[in-house]
Amino acid sequence: MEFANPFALIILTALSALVLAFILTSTGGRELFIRRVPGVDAIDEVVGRAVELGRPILFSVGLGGIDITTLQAITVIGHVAKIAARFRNRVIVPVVDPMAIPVIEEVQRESYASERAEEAFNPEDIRFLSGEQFAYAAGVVGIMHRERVGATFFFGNFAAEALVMAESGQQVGAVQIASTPDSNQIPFFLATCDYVIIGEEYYAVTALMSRDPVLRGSLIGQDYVKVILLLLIVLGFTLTTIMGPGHFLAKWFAGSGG
Amino acid sequence: MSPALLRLLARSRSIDRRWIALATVLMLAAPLIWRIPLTMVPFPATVKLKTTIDAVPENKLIIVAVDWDSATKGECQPLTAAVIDYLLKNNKKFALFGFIPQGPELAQRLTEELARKYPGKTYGKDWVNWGYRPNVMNTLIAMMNDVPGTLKTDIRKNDLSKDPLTQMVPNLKEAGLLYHVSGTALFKSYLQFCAGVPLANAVTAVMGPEQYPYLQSGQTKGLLVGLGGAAQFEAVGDFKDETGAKGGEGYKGMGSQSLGHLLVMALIVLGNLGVWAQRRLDETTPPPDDEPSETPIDDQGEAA
Amino acid sequence: MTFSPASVDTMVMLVAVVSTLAILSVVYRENAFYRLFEHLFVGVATGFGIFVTWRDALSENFWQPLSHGSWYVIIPMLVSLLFYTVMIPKYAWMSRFLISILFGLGAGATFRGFATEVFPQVKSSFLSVVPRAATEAGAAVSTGQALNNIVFLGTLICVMVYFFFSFRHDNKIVTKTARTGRWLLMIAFGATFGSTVMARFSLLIDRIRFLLESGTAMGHWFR
Amino acid sequence: MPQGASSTPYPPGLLQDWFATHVFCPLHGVAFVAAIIATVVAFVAILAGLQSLGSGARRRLTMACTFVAGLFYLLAFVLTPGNKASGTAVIGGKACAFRADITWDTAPDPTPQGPPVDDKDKPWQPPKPKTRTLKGAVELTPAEKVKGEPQPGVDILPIEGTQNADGTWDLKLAVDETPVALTRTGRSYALAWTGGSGTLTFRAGIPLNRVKGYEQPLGTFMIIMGGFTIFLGLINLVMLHGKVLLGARRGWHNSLAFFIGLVGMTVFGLWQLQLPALEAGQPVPLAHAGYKLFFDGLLKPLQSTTFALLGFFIVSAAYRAFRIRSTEAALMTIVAFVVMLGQVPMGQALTAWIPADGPFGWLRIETITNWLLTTPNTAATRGILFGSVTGGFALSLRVWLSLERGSYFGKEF
Repeated sequence: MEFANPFALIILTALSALVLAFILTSTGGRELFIRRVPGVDAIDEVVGRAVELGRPILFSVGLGGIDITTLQAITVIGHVAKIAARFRNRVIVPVVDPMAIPVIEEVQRESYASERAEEAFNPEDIRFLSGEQFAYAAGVVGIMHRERVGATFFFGNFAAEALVMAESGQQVGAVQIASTPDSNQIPFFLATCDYVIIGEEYYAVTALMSRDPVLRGSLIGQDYVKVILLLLIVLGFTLTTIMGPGHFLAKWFAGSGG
Repeated sequence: MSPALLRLLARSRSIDRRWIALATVLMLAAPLIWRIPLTMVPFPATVKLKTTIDAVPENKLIIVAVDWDSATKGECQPLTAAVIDYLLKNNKKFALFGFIPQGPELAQRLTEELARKYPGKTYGKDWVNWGYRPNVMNTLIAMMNDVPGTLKTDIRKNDLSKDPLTQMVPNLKEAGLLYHVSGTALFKSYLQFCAGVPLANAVTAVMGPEQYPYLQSGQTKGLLVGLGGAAQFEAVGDFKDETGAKGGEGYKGMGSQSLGHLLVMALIVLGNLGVWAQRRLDETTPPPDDEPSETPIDDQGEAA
Repeated sequence: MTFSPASVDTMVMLVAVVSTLAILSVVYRENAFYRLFEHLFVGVATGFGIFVTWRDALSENFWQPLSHGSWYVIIPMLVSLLFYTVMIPKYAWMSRFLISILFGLGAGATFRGFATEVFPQVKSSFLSVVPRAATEAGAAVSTGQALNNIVFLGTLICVMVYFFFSFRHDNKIVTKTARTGRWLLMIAFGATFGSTVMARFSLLIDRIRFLLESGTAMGHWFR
Repeated sequence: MPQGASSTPYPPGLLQDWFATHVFCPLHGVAFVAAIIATVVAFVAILAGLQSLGSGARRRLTMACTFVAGLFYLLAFVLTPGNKASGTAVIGGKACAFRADITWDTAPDPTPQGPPVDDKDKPWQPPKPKTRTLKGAVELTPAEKVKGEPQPGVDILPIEGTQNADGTWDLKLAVDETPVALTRTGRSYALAWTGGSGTLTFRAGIPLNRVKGYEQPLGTFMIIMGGFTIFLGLINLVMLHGKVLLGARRGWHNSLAFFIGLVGMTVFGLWQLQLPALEAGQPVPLAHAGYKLFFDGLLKPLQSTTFALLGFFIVSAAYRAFRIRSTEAALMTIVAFVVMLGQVPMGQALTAWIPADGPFGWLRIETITNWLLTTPNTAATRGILFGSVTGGFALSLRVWLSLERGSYFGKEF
């Protein structure tokens, strides 16, 4: 679709309004309920394990450039770096997109500073390995072995290199936690990692970690967006069942999609 | 079960990775040296691709978008070869094109090789190669309005506004079919920017399951998945290789695939049996001190 | 200085075989030979990145227009300098300023992405759960297909419910649906796993074929 | 479409043509150098101005710019391009539908097409004004009385035309290959041709989308900007390996290999670009030979072999990590097994004895595999997709409105 038609416009406006409304409710002071996601509870524990072993942490943000997915991962880096800084531990972040370096460096510096551990922060721990997928993976595997990392985090967009890295992490005995919104690599993370945060839970991580009202509100808003999609689907298939496939709702969606 | 057998089984859960690698190489290499006669049953998605290609009228150009490079060549090349061979055989005219630097160049070599099988098939008359272009979004948006004006020249620096094949697609919507082969998520860009263009695609097997929603919604009008997809298409398209045997590039790999798959399944079963046996042993006898850990930690930093 | 095509091809094949074996040697154990070629790979890949950036991005969009008098193409070049401010702490905020704008652009594009990605998927979920005769708008739905459609919609709903975060899982229906959803997700992951095995082997088969073929070619030299 | 013409379904961007003719046009000689210097000076001045801002002002500026950036793509998507026109024609008392597409076209290049001219010799020409043209048709299908039985190609009256500066349209009707001008009477047009006569009334969409036209220049801007960020990673790598190499630290030969790969690939790559393309059977110059060695001899095999290592990894990972600890894992394994078998001939051969058309045909392994892929897998994947797209949507909304908190956003500037 090159241009939005009125139906698409209405839907998009309604969905945006829903998310914003819940953000407002939440920042207004109302405590909103969010269920627990097991992998998220494990983040602190995983960092702790690396500290116990006295080994550095490796945090891979995957293949994404500076985009929304990577941004989310970077927020998690901030959280992980903060706990690591408390124990003067290192967080090595290999990246595939040089544009991400300044952002991650900034975030890490801030985290270490907030724990008054500036001296433990080494900007060289944020490493550009290569813009090329497997050169990157080979580099990450190399770091895992050379630095003998104690914990690995895989947060972001991953492709085929995921298994190479996760299996290597398992070999060096690192505690591993993975999260990706893309379903392709989840089975391999399920097989090689100790904790896996699946699909959309990826976006819930920050809300659960920080207890920030904006993020919590937004997460609830997201839920209601999906409820609307679900209701539209239920209405749609009910109409199709009763009236046949040529009903008005199908036409609206057909006019707006593809 | 006797304790000796249990112990043997328990040990089978920690076979050295090097033996596994050796077994893998043997299983994959053997059928390449001694071919096994096999039959491939096609999936409906494969048959649908053939029907879609057959339905493209003579005066419409088929675009083969080759978004792969040497990294996924093992899968994408057979997927591209199967369809290009079929197009050449059935006198369909096509254009090659891609957003990955190596793609169109590798596809050109492949097409030249395949064209030798069919006398009279020449570059410029039966196919044209538009080459590689950077910037997916801009190029696709522009091509939706004007193909020759956007691309300007082919890989041989010929003016596309005078190319008879390119004249068949003044804009992308006029294409008979756009067949996209890739191991990347680039197909999503086509879905997003090429509304109204008939699309079909082939992906590496990893991405296969993820593509089925687009097949169900009709956004893709035919789907090949991995080397098996290539072999299936060869089965549907009634391919014969140089020795007269059934199939082509895809078929050649299917013997290795079969043995490789069996190996993986056998190892999963073995690994689980080992764990089960160990548990049985632990229940009866206290664990010895030199118990190997289930996931050996390699402190020497060996092996990647 | 020129070379005969045959000698170049031979050299290239030899180097390719050595590179292939060097990388494969890691399967036995991590070794100096592998590490050398790993570093060479990073270097070559980065070099190729520079070469491609020049050939496909900068030469056509920057250098050629500039040499034809288009002075304004230096604006994006100057703006890109903002990225480099990260190296000077005093000005580092400017890199964040630029990146925020890029995020903003990305955020704006999401609206279109949402409509093109989600809407056709919603529409194609409008399936009939009872058998129907063919109409102008669609093909007939057989009893088998209707059952299939029920499974399809059931799966979709369960998986969507699994991903709800704001519903307390103390309600039996919600808990059961979400659990079923997780199981159904495992089916999808299993399918991906099964499919991926084929993908990985294909690439290895390709390399084994390469080694077998070049082995045959080299065999001829020694005969 | 004729050579030199271009056509878009959306209007040119706001002031886009003016910018192209008055500001962003090529300069030569002294003017070129002056323009470059002026741009750099202006840029430095802007930076100095930005640097003098306080923390709060910087933050507000960032928020505003982020919002505008997001608004750009949003408006490009939601504003109506006015690329459709619709109305009715009344012919013989019957109302027929009229639909048309509107595009913005430049006039074709009037210069005769000679041999291709080198870009350098072609003087720059300001962009030609775009004309809003309309191409559509009156569908006569309901008006059988006029033309007898509706026939394909006959019951459609093609109408095209261009818009004048005052907003009115000059329309032409093409019947039997002779264009007939339509006469405008008030808001409608009089239709008259050999087959009959009538009136045509229509409304063209309002071209509000004055933003979309900037998508293309923005794309080019991003390509150039992205191209120059390559040094960011390069500096990082060169410093890392340079230190190892110069300090002759452990593993210096690896760093040397890195530099050989980097320099060799870059130099030979750029060098061979300057030479004519290689012809088969001809002696190979050093540049091409070097490029072949680095590209075909190193990059390609290194890339595919590193990828191929996954073949070993998946086997050992499956063996070592695939433990059936729960019902979930068991389910995943069973499905994986079925799919693995269903995709290869030897697996398919297991159930090949079941007749495909018989009542138990569905028990064939490839049929079950296909069902798993097309039904539960498709639905589950779709569920995941809805979730992640929604999550991305909400996150985008927060970023756009600068509501996002966390380590990166919402801190001091």
